[in-house]
Amino acid sequence: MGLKRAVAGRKAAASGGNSSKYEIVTPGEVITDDPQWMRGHGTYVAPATTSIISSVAGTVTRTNKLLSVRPLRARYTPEVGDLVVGRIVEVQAKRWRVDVGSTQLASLPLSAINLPGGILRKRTETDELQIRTFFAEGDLLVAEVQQLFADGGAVLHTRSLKYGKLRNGVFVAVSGMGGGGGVVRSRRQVWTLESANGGGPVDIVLGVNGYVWISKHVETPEGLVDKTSGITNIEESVSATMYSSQNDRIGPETMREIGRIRGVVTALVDNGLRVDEDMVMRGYHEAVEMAMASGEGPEDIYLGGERGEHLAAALTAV
Amino acid sequence: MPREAEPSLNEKQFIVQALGEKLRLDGREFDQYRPLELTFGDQYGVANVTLGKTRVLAKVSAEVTVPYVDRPLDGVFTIATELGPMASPAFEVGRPTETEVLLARLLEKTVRRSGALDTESLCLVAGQKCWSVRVDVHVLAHDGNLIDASCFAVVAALRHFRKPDTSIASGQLTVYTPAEREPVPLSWLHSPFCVTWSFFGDDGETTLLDATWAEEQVRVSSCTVSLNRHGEICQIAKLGGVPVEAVALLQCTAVALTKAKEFSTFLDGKLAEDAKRRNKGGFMAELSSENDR
Amino acid sequence: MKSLLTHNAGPTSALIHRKDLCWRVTLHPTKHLSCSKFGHWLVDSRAAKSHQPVTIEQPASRTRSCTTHNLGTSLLTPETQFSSLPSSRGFSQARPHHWASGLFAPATDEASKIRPSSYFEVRQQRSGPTRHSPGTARDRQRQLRNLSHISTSTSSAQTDTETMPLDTSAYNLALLRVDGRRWNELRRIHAQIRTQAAADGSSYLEIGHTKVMCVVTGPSEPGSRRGAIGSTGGGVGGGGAGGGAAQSKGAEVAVSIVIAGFSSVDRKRTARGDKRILELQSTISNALAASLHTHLFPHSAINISLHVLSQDGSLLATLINAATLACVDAGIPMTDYMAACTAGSTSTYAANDEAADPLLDLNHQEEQELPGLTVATLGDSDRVTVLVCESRVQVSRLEGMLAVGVDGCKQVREILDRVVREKGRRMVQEGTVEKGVGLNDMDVD
Amino acid sequence: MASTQHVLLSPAELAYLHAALSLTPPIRPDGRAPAQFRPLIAETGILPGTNGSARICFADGTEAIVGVKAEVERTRLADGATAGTEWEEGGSARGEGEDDDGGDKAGDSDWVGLTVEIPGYRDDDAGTAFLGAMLSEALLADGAFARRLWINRRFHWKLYLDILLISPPLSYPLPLLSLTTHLALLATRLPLLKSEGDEDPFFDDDWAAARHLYPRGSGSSRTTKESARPPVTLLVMAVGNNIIFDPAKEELAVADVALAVSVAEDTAVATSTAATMDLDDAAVPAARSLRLLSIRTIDPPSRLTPPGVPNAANSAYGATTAQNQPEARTAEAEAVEGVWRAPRGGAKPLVMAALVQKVLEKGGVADEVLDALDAVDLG
Repeated sequence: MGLKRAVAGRKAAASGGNSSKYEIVTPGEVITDDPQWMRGHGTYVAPATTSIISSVAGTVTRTNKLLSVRPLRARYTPEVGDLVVGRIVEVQAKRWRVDVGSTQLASLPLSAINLPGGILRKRTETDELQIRTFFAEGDLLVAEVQQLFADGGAVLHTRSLKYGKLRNGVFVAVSGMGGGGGVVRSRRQVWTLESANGGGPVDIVLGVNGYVWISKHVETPEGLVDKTSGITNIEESVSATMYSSQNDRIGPETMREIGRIRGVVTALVDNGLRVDEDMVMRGYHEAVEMAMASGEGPEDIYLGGERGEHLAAALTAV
Repeated sequence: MPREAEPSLNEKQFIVQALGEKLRLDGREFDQYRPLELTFGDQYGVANVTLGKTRVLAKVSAEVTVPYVDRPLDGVFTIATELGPMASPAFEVGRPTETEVLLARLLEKTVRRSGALDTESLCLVAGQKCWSVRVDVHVLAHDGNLIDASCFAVVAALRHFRKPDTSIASGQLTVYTPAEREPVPLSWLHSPFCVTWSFFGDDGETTLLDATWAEEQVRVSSCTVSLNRHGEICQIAKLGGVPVEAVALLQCTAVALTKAKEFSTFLDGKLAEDAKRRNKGGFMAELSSENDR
Repeated sequence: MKSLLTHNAGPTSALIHRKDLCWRVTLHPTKHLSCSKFGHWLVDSRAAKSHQPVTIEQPASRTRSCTTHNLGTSLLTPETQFSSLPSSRGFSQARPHHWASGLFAPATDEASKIRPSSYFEVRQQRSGPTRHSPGTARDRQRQLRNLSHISTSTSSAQTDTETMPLDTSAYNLALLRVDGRRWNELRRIHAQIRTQAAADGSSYLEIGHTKVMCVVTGPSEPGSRRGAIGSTGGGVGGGGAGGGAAQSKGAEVAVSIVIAGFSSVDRKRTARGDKRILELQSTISNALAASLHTHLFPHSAINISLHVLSQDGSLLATLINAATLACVDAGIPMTDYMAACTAGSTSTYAANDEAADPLLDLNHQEEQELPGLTVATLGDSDRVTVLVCESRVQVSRLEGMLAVGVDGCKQVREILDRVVREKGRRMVQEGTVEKGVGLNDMDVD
Repeated sequence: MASTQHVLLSPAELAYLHAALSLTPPIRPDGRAPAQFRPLIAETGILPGTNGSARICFADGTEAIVGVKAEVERTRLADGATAGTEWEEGGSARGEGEDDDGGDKAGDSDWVGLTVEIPGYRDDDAGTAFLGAMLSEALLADGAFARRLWINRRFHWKLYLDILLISPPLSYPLPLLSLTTHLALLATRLPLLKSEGDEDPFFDDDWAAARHLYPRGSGSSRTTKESARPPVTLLVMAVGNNIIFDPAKEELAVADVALAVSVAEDTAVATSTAATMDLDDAAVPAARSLRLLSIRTIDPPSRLTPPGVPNAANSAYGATTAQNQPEARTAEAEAVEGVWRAPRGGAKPLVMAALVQKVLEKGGVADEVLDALDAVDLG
């Protein structure tokens, strides 16, 4: 790769290195050339010199001795431990290829999923033959990044009760994660929202890769304890529904509230606001009031165009 | 299609390191061409060029057709290149690979667009009849530097070609067979030759001429300059690849000029030699019944 | 129901409030800009070179545009394109000429107003022995004498409403090109990034009348999504003649170019397998493969789709600049901007040698009649990634053209860089992106 | 004809969407009302090098640009010499205004060349060719359009419409392309004819004097049956008996039936007796009478989606997996609540009638679309 660039004579193009906080760096711009700094993402070192040069347009971030540039917008780069929503694109012999909006498809090995009935055993040929009963093409799942390949490809796993196939809800893809109004890593990516107008509890999954799933709340395992006797078959009955693609009965009010939340998320993105738990919550309550005020009552869940801008203005104003 | 075998990693490093120490695999100088042989077929317009192990055959043919509608006064002049599996297993008969497209475009710009052949002279009856000259380039063996070899073969074949003589009497076009009248050479304005530079090293500081196939697979970028001996550049094509200092490119064009002149004199010599071989005694030689000793 | 049509903020955008039909309508008075064809070049007397910015009010004399053939002379044949297109219309002084807002209007960027320093200062600054030496005063004199061109009546590309009519006392009308530019002036460049919400990276670039839109998707799984932009023939094979041996482990850059039928003066449909388009695609993908850090995305593909909306010369240069901008917008790491521009020379290849002077940024007419080349450099250095010259020119003249071309690339890079910075600053101010750490509070600890 | 691209949605999502859209009133994923269009930005006159151009861009980024170029072309005299002779004797000074005997001014449908360019698809791809055919069919359906291109008996305008879809198609591009074409044609202007009768045409080169292809304003001199506006093709879909306009990609993926309805507006105040169902209402002067040009069924991608597996038959659900008896196979036959099943069979005639009715009724969707398009000022 032609990494070497003649750096001689190229002063730091950033306007005289002043610290105006809106300053962004652009590709080819020398960030610093004193060797005490280490180079992070979004930068490179010209072979002949020790100067760190930015390779993307974005803002410089510093973690004690490490300098890196966060691009204004880029695709999702998976990191270990990220909670992501993905869609199965391809089924292979022992694994699934999952689209998580990254530069490559992530892979979900057959060994990394819970078998129905929660039984723990080595995967056999019959499992491979029935691989499609677990996940088939097009299925949506929520999973966690277990490890990364050398070339940046991610390996996912769903070995916990909160992961698995998604149903009873609506999917929204939000533009690239790296800043620029995408989903931001925050404390909680999955939470339950008590929706207004009788919509009942609604689960929201903010995938770090910018894929969002909004669905009707499914009873938590504790809820099931009293119905079924004994601790053992909780695992068995819960994980049984894990691979079902049959939706439960969902009332119109819940569907309306799910539609409203989806409108809030898209409005946040269209108007360049970051998408995390408290923004969505505030946005939702704001949207409910807007619907009330607009005179058409709860049915009016449209948040596109100007209404989205009003919502965003209300959120940023407060 | 079977992909051309990529050279192994250490093979690549070996070549690059050797170039670093000013050494080439076959011991040539950096600006030295492989031995270039040119033989003409017994028919007019056939040139067989061998540049080291790269072999290209160019054949010119002419026929009378109707000129293009939008240019009634111009004849038709086309260059067809065909990279078949004979050249190297990577080439497939059907889909044109990128190499083939670039070669065709380079030849087009160098010979056709630069006005080497005067197409107006090919016109017989404005708007109705004109000569359609077609050059077919067949690559017989591909050992690198196809561009220079093909361009040389095309120019040689076109200058060697003789089209049948014609005459027009009151709208009546007569085309004479070679027996009736001596075929007429094409009206040739200037002879462009391609000189291809290859660049190595991660910022293209090592430059060399006439890369072999192994060197071609290792180079980081290449630039083809076409010149004629009067010092006119017909085209330059450095299509991407690792950037090279502008000054280095200027030096390349200067050296390319000298190479083009060498090509030109070599070709003139070969043509004169072939002309002498063809008509030893002109008609008299044909009529004499004396046996050779 | 709210009123059908409310005109807000200025004449150029009308907002339609209908409960069930919400259209935001941006009105665009057509830019009437004529790049009319000229039959002949008027050579004017030489004059001293001046450096102040040139914005020229349309001179009184109306340029006779040649597309309205007077029928008396040539019998009309079906193929001769005859419609008097808006592009060739006269100047209707009636309406003030102003660029509309929205996608196709320029921010009134100062970029194209700043004129590069003159040909000679650039020469002196340049260090390096082999550079064309500035030469003696006599050479300077000869150069001055020789900068000759083109008629004074122009169809100017940039008339700002507030420009005063040109007082020729301070400014001599000689040495102008057909569209009123100096030899070293770029056309008006208008660039925007993120014009396409659906794509990873997108850009729209106008250099004079050449307008190109670029959409980048990737780096993503190669060919995974059906319906995604399949690379129609633009895929770069392994080590080809052009590019270096593109190792299979780096991302593959696939370029597909669509030239709209209406892009040039007369409509022509480019056939699918058209070799010229394939060559353009291969050039751009090899050039970008050298500047983008493809080794960071080994098993993925970057799909670049370019749409040419209108052609007025320097097509390859505009395509490269648009592709670079879109890749920056997509956040793909790269060594530096790849800026490109064209340079030409005034004398035809047969004419006497020393009368030739370099020209910067050729439009369609200059490209047709004068020898020219397209050059792309990587960042601020003199390192040339793409050099394409398709017309016959004397070897000695190449250096002048190349020098002007490389300087032009630097100016284009500045303009592109300013566009990206502006967009970035706006995004940071809007809070979509956390603020960066200032440069100088780094050496605090 | 299947819409352009195969939609990748999971059976659970499809079931949810279908359930949501079958409610009354239907709950659309983005909350729009059944007849509400997505917000879009429309501009005309964006390309100075064309006779007419337009660009429409949806909020989600789908964008289309249409350029119209006109060239004079010599008319192929199909009926040989007669035209010639007729020309001499018909040489009476024929005024500039078109006389009414439109008989000899019949246009020819190949005076209009329409090409569609979708990124990632070859232009002879089935989907692209079908889109092009539908757009040009709507344009030439009433034959009136070609008549506008008539210059004199020996020459006519050849109109090239180049339709470019910039972004990869997010939803079925037909409505977007048709609206952009409509705007471009509205913005198209042809130079003013200065020559007389059938001599070689000579035009006024002042562009400001060029006249619109579709003259604006009420007093248009065209009183014949020609429609004063170019046609518009709307995509309408139905789920159950809910009728939905301007469907997004997900909605189209669960559609039972999808129709492309081409509608044109004509100024003829007198109700034309033609059998076309134009519902002219003389009472309201401003109301426009709509003419139905064509109805095309679009094969919604929902037919290609894989069915969901009900829990009963889902072996992973702990159901007895050993023997997959025939009834397990038939289990999938009847609908299980909450499980997605691709729609089978065609559309019910009632639904079809309701679809068209909704488009054509007074103040219906077609009216609103045409009003909105009216508001776009032409450069």
